[in-house]
Amino acid sequence: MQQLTQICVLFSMLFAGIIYTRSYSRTGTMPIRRLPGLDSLDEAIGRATEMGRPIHFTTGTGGLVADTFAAFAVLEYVAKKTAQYGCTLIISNAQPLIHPITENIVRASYYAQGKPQSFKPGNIRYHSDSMQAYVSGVWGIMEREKVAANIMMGYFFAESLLLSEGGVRSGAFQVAGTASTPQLPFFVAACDRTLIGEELFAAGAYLTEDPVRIGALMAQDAAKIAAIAIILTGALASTVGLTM
Amino acid sequence: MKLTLASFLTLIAGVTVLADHFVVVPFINKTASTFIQWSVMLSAFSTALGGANILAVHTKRMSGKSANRGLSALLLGSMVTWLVIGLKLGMESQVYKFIWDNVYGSLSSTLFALNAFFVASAAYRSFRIRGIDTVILLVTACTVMLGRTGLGEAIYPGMPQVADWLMRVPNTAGMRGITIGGALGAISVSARVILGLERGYGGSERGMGVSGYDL
Amino acid sequence: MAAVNGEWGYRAMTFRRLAVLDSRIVYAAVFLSILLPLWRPLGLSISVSQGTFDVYEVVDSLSQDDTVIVSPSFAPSSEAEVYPQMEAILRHLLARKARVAFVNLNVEGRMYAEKAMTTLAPEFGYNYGEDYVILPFTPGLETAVASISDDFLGTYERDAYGTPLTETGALAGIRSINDFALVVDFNTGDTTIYYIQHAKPRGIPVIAGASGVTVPYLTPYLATGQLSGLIGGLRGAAEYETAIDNPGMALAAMDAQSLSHASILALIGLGNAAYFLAKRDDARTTRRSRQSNGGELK
Amino acid sequence: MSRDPGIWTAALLTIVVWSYLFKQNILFQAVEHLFVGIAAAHAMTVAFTNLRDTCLGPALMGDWAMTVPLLGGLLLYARFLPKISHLSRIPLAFVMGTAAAVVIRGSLGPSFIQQVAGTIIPLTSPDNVILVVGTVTTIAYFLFGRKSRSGMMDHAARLGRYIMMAAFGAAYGNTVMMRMSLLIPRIRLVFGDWLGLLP
Repeated sequence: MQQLTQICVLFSMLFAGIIYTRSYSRTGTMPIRRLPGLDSLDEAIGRATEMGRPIHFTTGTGGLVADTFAAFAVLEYVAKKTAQYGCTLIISNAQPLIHPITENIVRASYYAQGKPQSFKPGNIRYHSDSMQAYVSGVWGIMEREKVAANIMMGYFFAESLLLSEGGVRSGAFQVAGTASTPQLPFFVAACDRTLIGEELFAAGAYLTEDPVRIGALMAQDAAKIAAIAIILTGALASTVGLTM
Repeated sequence: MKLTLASFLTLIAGVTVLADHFVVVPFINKTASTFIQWSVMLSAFSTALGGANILAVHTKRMSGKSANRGLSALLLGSMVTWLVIGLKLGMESQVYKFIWDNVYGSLSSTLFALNAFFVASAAYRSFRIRGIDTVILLVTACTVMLGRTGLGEAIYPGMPQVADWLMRVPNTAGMRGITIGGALGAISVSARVILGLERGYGGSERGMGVSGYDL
Repeated sequence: MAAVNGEWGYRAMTFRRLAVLDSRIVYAAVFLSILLPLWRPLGLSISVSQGTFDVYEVVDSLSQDDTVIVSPSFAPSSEAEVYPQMEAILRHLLARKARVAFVNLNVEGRMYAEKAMTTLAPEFGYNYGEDYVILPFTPGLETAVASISDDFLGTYERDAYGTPLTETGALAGIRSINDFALVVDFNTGDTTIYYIQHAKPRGIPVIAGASGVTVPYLTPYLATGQLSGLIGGLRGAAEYETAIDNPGMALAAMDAQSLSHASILALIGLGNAAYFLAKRDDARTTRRSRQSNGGELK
Repeated sequence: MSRDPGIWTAALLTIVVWSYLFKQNILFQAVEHLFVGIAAAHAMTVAFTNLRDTCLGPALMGDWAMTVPLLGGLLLYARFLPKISHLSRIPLAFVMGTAAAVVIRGSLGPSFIQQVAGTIIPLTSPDNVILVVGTVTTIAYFLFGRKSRSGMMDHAARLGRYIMMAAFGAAYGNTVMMRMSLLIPRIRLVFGDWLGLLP
C-alpha cells in the first residue's frame, strides 16, 4: 500500500511535469512569481564585480544529495555571470566527489561564455572532508582573498553558522540556501538573504528559464496544492469522526 | 535529448536503485545493492582527486612569489608526513594516535565549539525589532532560551512549558511544511538527474543559453 | 558630516556604535559567563522536574540482587551534556549496590565506561568482574540491540578485555536479557528507540538520558509507557545531581549555562535599545538639519 | 600546571584557535594549513585502507564484481590526461544516478507521504488546529506559480512565513544551550587540566 502510494505520487508528478513543460514551451509566458532571494544573487555578483573582488561559492559538507543537485544549477548560473563580467569565482569543496563535478560545471560555463582562458582550475579548491578543517580553509580564503560575496547553497551541517559568521567577519555579502531544517535558523539569522527549503529547488527553473525545470516546478506546485487539500479534508473528516 | 554513455549509465543506475525500492525481484535487489556498494567505493577513489587538487594548488603557490609560500609548504609538509605515517605505521600506531587525539581532536572540537560564540554574535546582530518577521524570531528565540535555564522559571514558573510548547507545536508545523516542500523539490530534481534532464536544454531570454553542466 | 558634531548627532553616534557593537565584546561576554561559574560555582538551585524524579524512582527501587545494563551510546560532540547524566545515574546505581554491565554500541562507549568507573569504582568499593563488567564494542546499532535481546550470552562470550563471561561474577546469574532489571541508555541518536523496540517487549524497563536535541524524538515514547523515564540535556543531569544530593559537574555547568543565556539575552536587549535610540536620534538629526538647510535634504 | 605533553599540545592549539576570534593572525593561519593537511591525509589513508580491504584485495583475488569499481575508480583519474579526460564523466554519471535514486527513495515516503499523513489529525484541540493550519500555510508559502499563489493562498502564505519565523526562532533558542555546552569542555581543558585553576 505504502509502495503503491509512492509510485502513484512519483508518476503523477512526472506526468504533470511533462504536461506543464509542453504548455510552457507553447505559450512561453513565465509562470513563476518573482523570488527576491534569487534576485539577490545578481546583487552579490554585481557587488563583487564593482569592487573588483572575488565571489566565493560552496555546497557545504553534504554529499551528493538533492540540495547539492539544486546547488549545481545555481553554480552554473553564477559561473556564467562571473565569466561574463570577468569577476573571480572561488569554490570550496568538502566532498571529494563533488570537487570534480563543480570543476566541470565551471569549466563548461566559462567555455559557453566564450571565456575559456579565464577559467582557472586552481580557484576550485578542496579542503578535506573534515568539517572543521574545511571551515578553517574557507575562513582563510574569505580573509586572505578579500571575498566580496559568499554564496552557500547545498546541504549543510553544523558548519552553517561557522561559515556564515566567518563571512560576516570578513564583510562579505552573503546568500545562503538549503533545505536542511536544523541549519536554516542559523542562515536566516546570519546571512543577508536565505533561500528556504524548496526555494533552493526553484532556483534552477527561475534562473535559467529552462522549460523542463519550469514544468517540473509547476508540477511541484500542483503536488503542494494536492497535499494542502488532502490535509484539510482529512483533518476535517477525522474531526467529525470519519476514519479512513 | 542526446543519449551518451554517461547519461545512459545515470539512467540505468537510477532506475535500478529506484526499482529496488518498489519490487521484490532478487536480481534487481542484488544489483541495486551492488550499485550502491560501487558508488561508495567510487567516492573513496575520488578522495585522491581532492588530494591531487591540494597538491596542485599549493605546489603552484610555493613556486610563485606569493606571501603565503610558507603556509603552503606547511600544509604540504603535514599532509605528506601524515600520509606516510598513516600508510607506513598504520592508524593504530602510537604516533598516529597521539597526534590524532591531541592535534586533530583538539583542533576540531575547539573549532566546533566556536559555535558558542557565533550563536551569540549572530543573535546580537540579527534579533532586532525591524519588522514583524524579526519580532517573531526575537520573541520565540528569547522565550525558548529563557525556558531552557533556571532563569525563565524565576521570571515566570510556566516558562519551561511555554518553551516546550513552542518547540512542539509551531516549530513542528513550520519545519513540517518546509520538509514537505523540500521533499517535492528533492524528488523533482533527482528525477531530472536520472532522466538526464537536469543537464539543461535550450536557450532563454536572460541570455543564459544552457549548455548543461557535463558531469 | 554635520551630524557628528551636532549635539544629537554625537549621541546618535554613540548609540550607533553600540548597535553595531564589536563582536569581540560579545565573544568576551560569552567566554566570561562560562568561565566564571566553572571557576567559582554560583550554586544556583534548580527544581527537580517530574520527569527526572520518575527516573530517580526507577533507579531507587533497585536492590543488591539486580543487574543493570548501562549503555553509553553518545558521541564526543554531546559528551558535555550526556556524560554528566551518566555519572549522576551511575552514582545512584552504585549507591544502590546494583551490578552493572556496560554495553557499548559506539566505538567510544568503552572509553566513557572506563572513564566513569575509574573514579566511581574506588569511591563505592566496586571491583571489576565481581560488581561490574565492560562488554566489548558491538557494531551494527539496531542489529546489535536485537541480537543482545535475542541471545545475550550468544552475543557476548567474553568481556572487553578477553575474559570469558563465565569467569566474571557480576554476570553469574545472567542467562538471557530477561535476567536484567533495567536498561539505561545514554544516547544522542536512535539507540534508545532500538532498546524500546527489542528489549522492552521482553519485559525489561528502559530509561534514557539524552542530549537536549534528541529529547523531542523520545518524549512520545514516555507517554505510551514504552520508556520508563527520560532525563534531557545538561539540565536533566543537574536535576539528577540535585535529586541524589551530590552537586557535580552538571550543576556547575548549569550555572555557566544560565549565566551565558542571561548574557546573550542582555546583549540582545542592549542591541535593540541602542538600535532604537540611534534610529530616533537619526530622525531628530534629520529634522534639525532639514530646518537649518531650509527644509532641503542633502 | 599539567606535565602531560598531550594536554600541552591540545591546550596551546585551543588558544590559537580562540585567537582567531580576536583577530585573524599568522598563528591561526599556520594551524589552518596544518589542519587541512592532516585532515586530507587522514581522509586518504582511510579511503585507501577501505579500498584495499573491500575492493583492491577482492579484485586481485578474482572477484569480478570488484573489478568494475576498480576500473571506474581509475577512470576518475583520466581527467589528468587531456586526451581521454572526458572518460572521467562515466564513473561520475553512475554515482549521480545512484545518488539521485537514493534521494527519491528517502524523500517520497518519510519526508512527503508520511509527513502529509501525520498532519491529518482531528481538529479537536487548539494545538492540533495550529499544527494543521501552520503546516498548510507553510506549504502555501512555497507555491511558486503566479497563478497558484493568488488570492486566499497569498494570505495563507503570509501566515506561513510567520509560522516559519516562529519555528526558526524556537529552534535557534533551543540550540543555544547545546552550542554553549560545547565550550565547557574546552574551557575545562585549558583552565582546569592545563593550568589547574578550576575546582
